[in-house]
Amino acid sequence: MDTRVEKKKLSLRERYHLMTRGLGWEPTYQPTEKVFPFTAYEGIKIHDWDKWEDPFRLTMDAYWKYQGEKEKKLYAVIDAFAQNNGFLSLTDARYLNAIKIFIQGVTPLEYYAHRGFAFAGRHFRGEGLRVACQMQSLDELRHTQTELHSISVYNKFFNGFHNPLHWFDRVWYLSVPKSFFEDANSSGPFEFLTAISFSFEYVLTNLLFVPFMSGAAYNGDLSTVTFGFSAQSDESRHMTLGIECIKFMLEQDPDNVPIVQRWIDKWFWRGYRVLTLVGMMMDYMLPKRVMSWREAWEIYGEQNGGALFQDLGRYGIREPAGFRDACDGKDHISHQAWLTFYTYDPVAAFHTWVPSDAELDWLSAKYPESFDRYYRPRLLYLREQQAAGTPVANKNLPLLCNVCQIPMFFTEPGDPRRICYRESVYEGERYHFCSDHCKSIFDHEPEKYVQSWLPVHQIYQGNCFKPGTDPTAPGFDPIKAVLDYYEINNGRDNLWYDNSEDRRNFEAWTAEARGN
Amino acid sequence: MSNVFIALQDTDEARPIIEAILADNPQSQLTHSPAMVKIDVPNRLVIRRERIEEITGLPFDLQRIHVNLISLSGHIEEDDDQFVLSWKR
Amino acid sequence: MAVKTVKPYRFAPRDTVDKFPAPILYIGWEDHMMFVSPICLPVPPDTPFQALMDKILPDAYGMHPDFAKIDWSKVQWFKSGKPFVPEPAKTLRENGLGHKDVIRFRTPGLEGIGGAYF
Amino acid sequence: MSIDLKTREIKPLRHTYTHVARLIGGDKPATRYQETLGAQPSANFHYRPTWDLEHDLFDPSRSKIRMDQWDDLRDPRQFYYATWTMARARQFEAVETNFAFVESHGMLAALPEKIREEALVVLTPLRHVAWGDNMNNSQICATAYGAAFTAPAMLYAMDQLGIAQLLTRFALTLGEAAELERGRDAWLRDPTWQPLRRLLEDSFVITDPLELFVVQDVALDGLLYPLIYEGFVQDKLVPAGGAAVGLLTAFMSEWHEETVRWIDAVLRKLASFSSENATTLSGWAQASIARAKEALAPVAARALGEKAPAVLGDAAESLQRRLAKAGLSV
Repeated sequence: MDTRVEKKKLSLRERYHLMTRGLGWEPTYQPTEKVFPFTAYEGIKIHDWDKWEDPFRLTMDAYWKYQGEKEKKLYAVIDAFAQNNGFLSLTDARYLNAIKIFIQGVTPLEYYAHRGFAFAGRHFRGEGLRVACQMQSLDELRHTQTELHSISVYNKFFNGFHNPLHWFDRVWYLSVPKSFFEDANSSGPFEFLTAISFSFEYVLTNLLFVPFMSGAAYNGDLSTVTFGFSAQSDESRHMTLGIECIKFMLEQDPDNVPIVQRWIDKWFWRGYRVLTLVGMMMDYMLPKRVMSWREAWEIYGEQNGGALFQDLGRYGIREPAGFRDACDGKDHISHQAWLTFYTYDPVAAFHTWVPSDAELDWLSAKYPESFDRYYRPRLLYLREQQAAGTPVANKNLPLLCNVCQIPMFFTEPGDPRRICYRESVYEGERYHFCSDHCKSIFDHEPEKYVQSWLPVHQIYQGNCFKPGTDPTAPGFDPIKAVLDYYEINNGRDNLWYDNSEDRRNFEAWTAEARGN
Repeated sequence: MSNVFIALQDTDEARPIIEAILADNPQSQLTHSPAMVKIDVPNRLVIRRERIEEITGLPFDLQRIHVNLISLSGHIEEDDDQFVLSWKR
Repeated sequence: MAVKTVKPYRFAPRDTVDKFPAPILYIGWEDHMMFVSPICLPVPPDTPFQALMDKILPDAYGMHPDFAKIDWSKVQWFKSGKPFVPEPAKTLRENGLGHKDVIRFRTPGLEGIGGAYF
Repeated sequence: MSIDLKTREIKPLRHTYTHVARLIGGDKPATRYQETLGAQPSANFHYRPTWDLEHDLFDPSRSKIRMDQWDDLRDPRQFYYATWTMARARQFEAVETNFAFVESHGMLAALPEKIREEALVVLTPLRHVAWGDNMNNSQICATAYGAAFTAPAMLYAMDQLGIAQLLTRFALTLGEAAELERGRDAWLRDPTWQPLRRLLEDSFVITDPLELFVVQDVALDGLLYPLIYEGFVQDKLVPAGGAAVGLLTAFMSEWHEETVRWIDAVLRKLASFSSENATTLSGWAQASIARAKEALAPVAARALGEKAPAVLGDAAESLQRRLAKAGLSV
């Protein structure tokens, strides 16, 4: 006989609370500060870890159910795309260079996030916060893997995809995203969350994923659209972790406010600099364009960012220090970056080109303030030189910003005619920066950035040659030796699109497929 | 007053969610991009479970939104009956 | 200001002069962004400044059509952004240039391809 | 016509990524599992972690164990995120069915009170053990070396969260929310659980990720799962009218059987790399099995009464046989 009464159904909130909270306990056999050694050293004061609010109350059974459904759909698309040579439906193989940048520069970041959130998921105190971090660790592992799997088919047929992990650890332009994420992962858990969950995921990720994926949709890349949007569906959980974490820190103690503000200043700028690559991708690498970098910045940077920082004003948080300068850069950075990669294409593992006339006109229309005045003449000169058989290639190695590691091509805010130079001297050594904000990041934590692995300096120090290379041998070609160390196949992965194997193959395959 | 927004995949599965948002948020502004639908609403956006159920004629678990979600802005509050995005001031 | 860490956090700077074949000099040509950014070169400190102008700059910048038009008597030099008057016969060291110093030169009247600072 | 042509074969330039080809012995078609290997950055790190100045972000020297190629630590299940997630989704559909079955067929009502009480007393505090296990495997993922090993560690960590939540649901199904409090109280204060809690808390401060793997996944889980889900649930409760308990915890046995395949494969690979590795692992395993046996003894006694030493002894013996097969001397 059942004497127990029928139980009332628990609400989502109650159920999640019981399922998660109370699993942990205060250790008594080991000192708390030994079990959780990393929660205090950043200076963030937390009085009550249970005040953490879980916005998405996902238990593991629900997580597996929904994620399993997403994966089933995603892999069905990946399979179909590969089986049907889906890449033949792309607008143009130029498009694939955007995907090369993605797998070279973004996929490894997903991996860092996976490990970083595992660390945060272990070392925070409250269960709610830790479970959110752990799920994100898992999601980021998912993104790493689904990206490798989706892009695998392109690797089989095109160059510039085959060695992304090796390149990430070595190639000059990839030290930009690499140093960005290593900066975050080497920080304490609170700064890590502010950097990645808030500044990157919440404030800036829309600028990365939404244009990338819409661009993929426009250009016939079903595979990327699917993994991208599938990844984004996790991202909204991650964004929420970001904003909740910020609110949590700010509400716990007023002393946290200045620390958090400084982190927001730093990480907004770090992230914004990394996104320069995305701006260039949007404006130059999509054969069919969705929106310009400037437009995306206005929607997702200025409008959303503006609304967010206005909202956070009630905690005493103001917009990031670099926000105005970032807005000022919207007319320039994508063009400056593209010109840089064009002239350094001999040492990059993707192709660049000069846009067609129609594309130049699109850029003029989107950038009335800057394009015809500064950038169209430059591109026309590159086109002319290329046609004459003397493409403009830089053989000089550039000065890199000691913080963001981007070649110092950014111009002064308000004056696109002048390169922006900043420098600091720390303990007798001189350091150079691309902007006030990178300089201020350095000045605050010089002990960190004296360690920067700057690819140009490393080349000159002789650390970027394969073992056994003799730089004193007659006829030594340093560029070839560096390409060898990078494992970039000279003549296949690098140089301009017009004469590339990618172009020849794509045109031959599609001619065959579309002909007859 | 600032907008909050939600972006969803432009799929059959997401359609009832989009319809429900439009029905319950009269000030919605809808933007179509390739493969994506973005809805902006001043200050507060609500998704009501019952509205979706009314449209589909089937029970709906709000956590299912995650399958088609691309992005959002604002603070999130979610319970069994509704999913709310808002700015606090 | 200092990094917050669990233990004292100090590492030898990665780019001190002893690690390079020669001190690093950065050079920027104002108004000529075809070269993207200042360039980075190891240059022995006993190199005469004249040799920099005669050999290093033509190697680095000679491909630009403006380079041949430079009137060297009018060139303005800057070190760390401040006006600087090099003595051509003296070495870099004697001109006060050390490891990781940045010098720039402006070539009045030359504003790059199509006047677009390229 | 063009449809035919689109499906016609275009000769690929290569079959897989270069870093994958290196791990699988050349450029040949790679499985999806293989294409997840080698994903960890491994050179030219920029900044030392502010939380661990002695090591690079990813650094094999956090462990005493040495390997030439950490990505050789393959998972025989060949799990990557998608296959793991879909497998667990399927398994939890079965869990769902079992809960529905138990709840709707009066199996709870049929559960003898003594069995219900015993099940709750023994199983509810294990929520906390699973949470500790989750912490330790998150730590292994964060600090060990190589994607091949750290990824399954994270999956393991989340499996443990799933188990903690499954045990929570179990307690809520057999009793009221107060059961969770009672279980927590026992975990924190009842002498039965203190040696085990002490073992876990001591494990939280282990810094060598592979030592932690041996202490947690090899020794503690290697004894706990057979002891509880076979010795206690299947062999004691189920025959005594506790079929419902068996049904609701069936996932745990299934999970354990599956994961030991991964654990043993990792141990075998590590031990076969060098005799130093084998010695170190054997030392850790001996010490941690002894410790885990001791810590589990009062729990076993509470669960199994006088049969406890025999059941625990059997579990230890079969674990030792597993490890011997993996090349350890224990």
